[in-house]
Amino acid sequence: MNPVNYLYLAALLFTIGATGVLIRRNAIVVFMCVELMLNACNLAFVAFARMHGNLDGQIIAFFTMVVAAAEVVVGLAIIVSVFRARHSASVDDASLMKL
Amino acid sequence: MTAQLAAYTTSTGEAFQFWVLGTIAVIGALCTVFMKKAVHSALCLAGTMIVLAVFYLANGAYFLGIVQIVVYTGAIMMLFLFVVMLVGVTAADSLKETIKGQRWLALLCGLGFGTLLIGGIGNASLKEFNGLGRANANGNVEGLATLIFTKYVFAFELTGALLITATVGAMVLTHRERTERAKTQRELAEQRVREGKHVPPLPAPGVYARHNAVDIAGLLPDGTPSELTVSKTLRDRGQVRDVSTEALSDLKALEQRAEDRLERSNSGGSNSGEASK
Amino acid sequence: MSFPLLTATAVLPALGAIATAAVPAAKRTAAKWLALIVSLGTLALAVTVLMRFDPGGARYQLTESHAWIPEFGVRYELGVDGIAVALIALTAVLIPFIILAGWHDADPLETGSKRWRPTQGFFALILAVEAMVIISFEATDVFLFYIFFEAMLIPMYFLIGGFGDRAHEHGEETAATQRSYAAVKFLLYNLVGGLIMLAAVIGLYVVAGNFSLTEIAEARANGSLHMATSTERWLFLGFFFAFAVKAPLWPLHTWLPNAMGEATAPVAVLITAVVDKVGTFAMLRFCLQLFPEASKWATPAILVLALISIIYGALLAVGQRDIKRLVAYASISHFGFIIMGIFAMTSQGQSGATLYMVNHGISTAALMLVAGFLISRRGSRLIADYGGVQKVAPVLAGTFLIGGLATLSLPGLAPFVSEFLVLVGTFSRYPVIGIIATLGIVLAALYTLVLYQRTMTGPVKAEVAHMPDLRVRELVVVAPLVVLLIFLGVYPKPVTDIVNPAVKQTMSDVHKKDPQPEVEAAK
Amino acid sequence: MENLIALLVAAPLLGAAVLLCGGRRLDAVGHWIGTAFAAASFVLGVVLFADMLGKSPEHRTLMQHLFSWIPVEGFQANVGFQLDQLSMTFVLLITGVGSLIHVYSIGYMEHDERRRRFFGYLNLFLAAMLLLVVADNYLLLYVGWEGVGLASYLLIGFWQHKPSAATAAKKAFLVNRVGDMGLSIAIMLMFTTFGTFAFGPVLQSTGDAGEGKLTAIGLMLLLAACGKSAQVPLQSWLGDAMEGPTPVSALIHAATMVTAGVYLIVRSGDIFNAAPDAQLAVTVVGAVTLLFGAIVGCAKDDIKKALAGSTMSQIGYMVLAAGLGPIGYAFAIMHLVTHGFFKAGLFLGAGSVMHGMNDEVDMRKYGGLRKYMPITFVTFGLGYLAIIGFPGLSGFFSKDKIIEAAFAKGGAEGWILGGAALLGAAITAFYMTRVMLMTFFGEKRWQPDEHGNEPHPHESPKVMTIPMIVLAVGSVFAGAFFGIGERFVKWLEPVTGFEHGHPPVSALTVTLSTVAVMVVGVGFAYAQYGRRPVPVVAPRGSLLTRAARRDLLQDDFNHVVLVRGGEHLTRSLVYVDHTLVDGVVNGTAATMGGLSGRLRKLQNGFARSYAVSMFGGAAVLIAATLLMRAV
Repeated sequence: MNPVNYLYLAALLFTIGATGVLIRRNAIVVFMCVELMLNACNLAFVAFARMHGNLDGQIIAFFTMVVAAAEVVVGLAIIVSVFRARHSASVDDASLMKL
Repeated sequence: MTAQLAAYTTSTGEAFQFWVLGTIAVIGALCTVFMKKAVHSALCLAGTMIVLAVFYLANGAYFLGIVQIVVYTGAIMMLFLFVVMLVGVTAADSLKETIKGQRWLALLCGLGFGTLLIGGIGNASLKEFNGLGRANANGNVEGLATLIFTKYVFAFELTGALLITATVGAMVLTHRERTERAKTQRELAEQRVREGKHVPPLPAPGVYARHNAVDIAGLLPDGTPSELTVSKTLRDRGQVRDVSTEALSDLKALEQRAEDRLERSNSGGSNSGEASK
Repeated sequence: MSFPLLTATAVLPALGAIATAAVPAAKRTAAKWLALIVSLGTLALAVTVLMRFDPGGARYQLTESHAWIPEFGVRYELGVDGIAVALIALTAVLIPFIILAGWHDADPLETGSKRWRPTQGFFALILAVEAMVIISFEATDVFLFYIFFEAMLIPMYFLIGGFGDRAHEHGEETAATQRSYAAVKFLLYNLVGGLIMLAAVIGLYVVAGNFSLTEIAEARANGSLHMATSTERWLFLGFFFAFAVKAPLWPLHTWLPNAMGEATAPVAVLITAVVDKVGTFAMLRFCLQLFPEASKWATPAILVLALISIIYGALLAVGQRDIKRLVAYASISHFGFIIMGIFAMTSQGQSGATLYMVNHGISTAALMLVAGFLISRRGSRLIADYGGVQKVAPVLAGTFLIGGLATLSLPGLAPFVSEFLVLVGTFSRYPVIGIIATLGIVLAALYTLVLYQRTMTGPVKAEVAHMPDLRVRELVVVAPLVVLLIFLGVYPKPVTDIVNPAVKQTMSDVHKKDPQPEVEAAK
Repeated sequence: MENLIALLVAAPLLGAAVLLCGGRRLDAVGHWIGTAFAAASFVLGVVLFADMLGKSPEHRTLMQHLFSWIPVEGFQANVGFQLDQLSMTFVLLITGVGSLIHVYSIGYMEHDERRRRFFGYLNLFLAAMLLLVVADNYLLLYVGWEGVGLASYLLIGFWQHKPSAATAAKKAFLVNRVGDMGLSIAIMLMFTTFGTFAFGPVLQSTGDAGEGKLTAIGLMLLLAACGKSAQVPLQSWLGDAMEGPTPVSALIHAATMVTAGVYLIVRSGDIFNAAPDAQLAVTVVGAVTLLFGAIVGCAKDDIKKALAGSTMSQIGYMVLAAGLGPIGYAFAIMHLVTHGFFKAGLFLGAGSVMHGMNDEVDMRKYGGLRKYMPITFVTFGLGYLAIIGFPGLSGFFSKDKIIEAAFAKGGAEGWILGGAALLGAAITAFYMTRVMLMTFFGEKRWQPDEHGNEPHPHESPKVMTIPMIVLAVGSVFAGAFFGIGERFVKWLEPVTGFEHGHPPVSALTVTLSTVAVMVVGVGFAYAQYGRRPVPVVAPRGSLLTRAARRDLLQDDFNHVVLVRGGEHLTRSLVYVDHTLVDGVVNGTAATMGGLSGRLRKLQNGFARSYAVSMFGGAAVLIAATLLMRAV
């Protein structure tokens, strides 16, 4: 097997995650899909690290994880406070930008 | 020679592992997207992440593999579950699309994007895999540490700041300052009286002694179920068990039985009467 | 490195604007005095520029040059020629009068009005405009010029949209609607022009490789920078369009009557006497210098448009019922003269056009400011609401008449000199256009005298019967302008001496010579 | 000596400045200040005249260069003065008659609260008029030219609370502006032809220029003269200008300003001499106007308007003479001067009559006034005799020479022009006799007005009668003084040149026929107005009379074609500007608005929709990148 397959898998997972973001209305699930996309990227980075034979890819993946963790914390906090204010976790309900 | 080979192909074991676990990962991802309940999605995602952790290990990223399990599957996914519990089940869980054409556009874009991405990877000349043999020579963790504390030290420091900020941010966002005294039971009761609705406590669920479960709506005198008697979460989840028809048929059966019994006694009586006659 | 005089002239009002805006709301009067003092300081600096400028010296003097955005060859380059000096002086002279005339224009309204009028803001914005106009006159870097040419729109937008006349004949609601309409129209017209110019500026950079007016003009002159004919024409049109909107040239003029009608009289003066001059000035400085061949190519069309402006503006002025709009249309007519003079490509035409810019500034200021004083007394801009003012307020009527006579170019007052020069300059090359343009002087007499007759003469209307005559502050504004009008009408030599060398340069830029008189040509 | 010329102009200018800026505190003495400055100017004029007489005729021209006015590359305009015999004549006429009228005005305007301002304007007029005649180039002349227009505007509209006065003032200025347009085009033509517009260089190099150019210049100068001197077709303002106070009519609209056109033509004589077509046009305009004005003068019942018609007609004579070339220039100016005396006298007389008649101007409400105001009657009568050309009085000498010169033009032209001039003389006699008879003879016809105030005709105060007497003396003797021995012709000859005309009939015949037609005219008038009572209400009259009352319908033509047409034009242009020019822009804006209204629907506010577009955009980007790499 060629390690390139990891990249294909990463692409597939990324696309699935992106589609999920578009389809789901529950903000928490949308968030999970975003996490899925991030993970797919991480897989790609790790595969690239292997390809290039150095650890920079892994470092990037590591940083991605850190940032993702921070993002999740803040994002979930936002979801919670939005839920408290509007009693809904649907992304469609937050459509005040609509004219 | 072997190193060279390792660059192009992997061991059969790894190939086997890839195909099996890869399938699981894709299924997990699909389930994440298409599972109706957020809890299920979360669990599927956790599964996918564990699979990814294994792949990291297989790719020589030992540190990341462990971190993936500890941080992602362990911490982050648990956070998700907590929030899911906090928020509860809402109508947003429904997979029914409300925006016209959104689903088809999304699928079309997804399909196109995926095709392009995969096509792009296929087109790229990604033949040479150097392998991490040399990079991991001093141990993966040490290698990473060297990089983090030298080349990426600024980024690393920045992530520290980022995390602190995120923590503080999360606290600020979720913390709710009580600006007024909480209402006492008495005040709440008085408010209810003033507003003139539901002066008594909400009606209890359950019908008769046989069905006092919380997910069974109480019946109004005409036999229709009253939504008020069931908690909102259950209602949103659609987990209200409507027992109105069942209850009516039960009632009928009960009456029938009673009649039967009476009749039996009657008939028994008559029988006996007859018999006695 | 000598003292950066030009920078100082522009920076002083800019700093003054900030300082004025920072004065606390309670000290309204202090802000006014501060603005006045700053504008007088700027005038002093402008006079210094005038003194230091040597008409016989180099083309651009008092130059300053610093790298600004080296990646794109953008430099902070300042320098003045005679034309710029004259216009800087005009600006610096007019602003104190504008401030003084608008002394009470931004005072808070009586209680009960919903309109909010930040007094400090009004004066700060005027100073900001002054700073930007002055630096536009000074910039010899195309990019630098462009930035301030456009940035001027921001304070002007707020001045037009934010501060209308105290009273309005259609009530406050309508006034606010019309004001914001006028402000938006002003902004949109000028923005469109500016964006097209931006495209041309970028195009110029692509062709020439830098933004320096002096370098490009020199390269053009000695042939080291070749431009394809079509390229040059497109770039010229891009620049000219923006300037024609600002000037304004028919048919791009319709924003001016709205803006001048809705703004207070001092702001209207600021628009037409100061800001619009940047447009005509830029035609002279940028269009002719950078694109001499294209300028000559476009001359017939531009002259026809200018001619239409002259006649059309005058005819429309005759048909107006609103004093300020009338003055606005008269200005359109006068801008037609200025543009005609520039593109007649004769020494007389261009000297006349430059002189016209200065004189028109002064004469319109005199007429418009007096009109503003009149309007503030009665609370209406409609000509029909007045009558017999002469009897009640003779000094006001007298100064109004002098302003009007200047507008119709009465000999002895400054605009006559410039108008005649423009006409002679045009006539000597394009006799037919010159003769038709002469019709403009008859029409000018018509609209001015009709305005004067309807407002000032006849039986005294009841509403104006108790109108007070000019107050001391108003007299201080008008009297110097009248004196200037008469002085420059009798002795324009100080201005022409400064302007002539610059015009000579411009004429040589476009490789044009004055037509010879027939008698000498025969010899 | 030269430096006095500037003072000549400066004195009244200073007076005007003092009076107009001085404010109310000068109200009490304003009229004396104004008169003093006018008189000072006259004294200066006399001093200069005396000096001039002391020199030989060829060296009498004084030049003064003051400063460079408009120095521009290739265009040099100077402020400089030129005082020669022609200018000198005008200077004396202007300052002399002007000073007299200042004196007269002291009495006439006594009860006007704005008298100071009136004198300021009069001073301004004197300054502008003097500038006009002493300028040494056409551009400076133009300054004076418009300056007198301004003064005339201010003075016609002096009683501007009367709408009719304000309208008349505006009309005068506008019609004059049309003429001014001619002058400015003429100056531009001179500039392109000669490269200069100073009198000296232009007039000396007429030989080098083409005749076409010179004809064009001449016609433009004629247009200018028509405007200022109220010649057909720009005569319409003069009648209305009588709205101004009577001293103004006397000074500006009879004696001085309206003759500026004649000055211009005579001054530019060299140009006209070289352009016979332009000359012919001048004579035609003069002949037409002299008849036109005379006919109008016959029909007017307003004493001032009748005199205005007469002024038009008399200036027609001067223009006619000026168009005849060197045989006529001197006579044009001579008639101008004598006319200045008698017409000013007539106007002052009319003013005196009005003064005594509560400002009534309708002659049908006069009658028999000779008993009430004898001095006015006598002075007016002498002026009357002068204007109709009664032998021995000044009009006789000047007008007769013009008629003679017209015949001397030769050929059919000469007969036509001479005939017209002769006919004009007859009509002049008719209408002036009419004025005389209606005003001073017959029965009194005035009645109390609607307020019950009956006029009490009385003689005017001395301050008014003395100027009238002086002018009357001038009207009687000036002609004889100038005419006998060709004194005036010799005086002007160095400037204007002179040729003796040779009329096809003898001079005596012309003179006799002039006297004869004059007698006929007087006879007709006597038959109509002297032998039977004059009706108080004007009879309907013949078609010609009615047309003449309305200035031969010229005003109606102007009204319909220019005023109405202009109003329609401006109104439709306002409409066009609003709907078409603005409409195109607003239409573009509306289209953009509609378009963005459609596009706005895409912004539905759902984050997921936006995410789709982002995602789609990303896909497109990848596609583009791949494509670029593939290419």
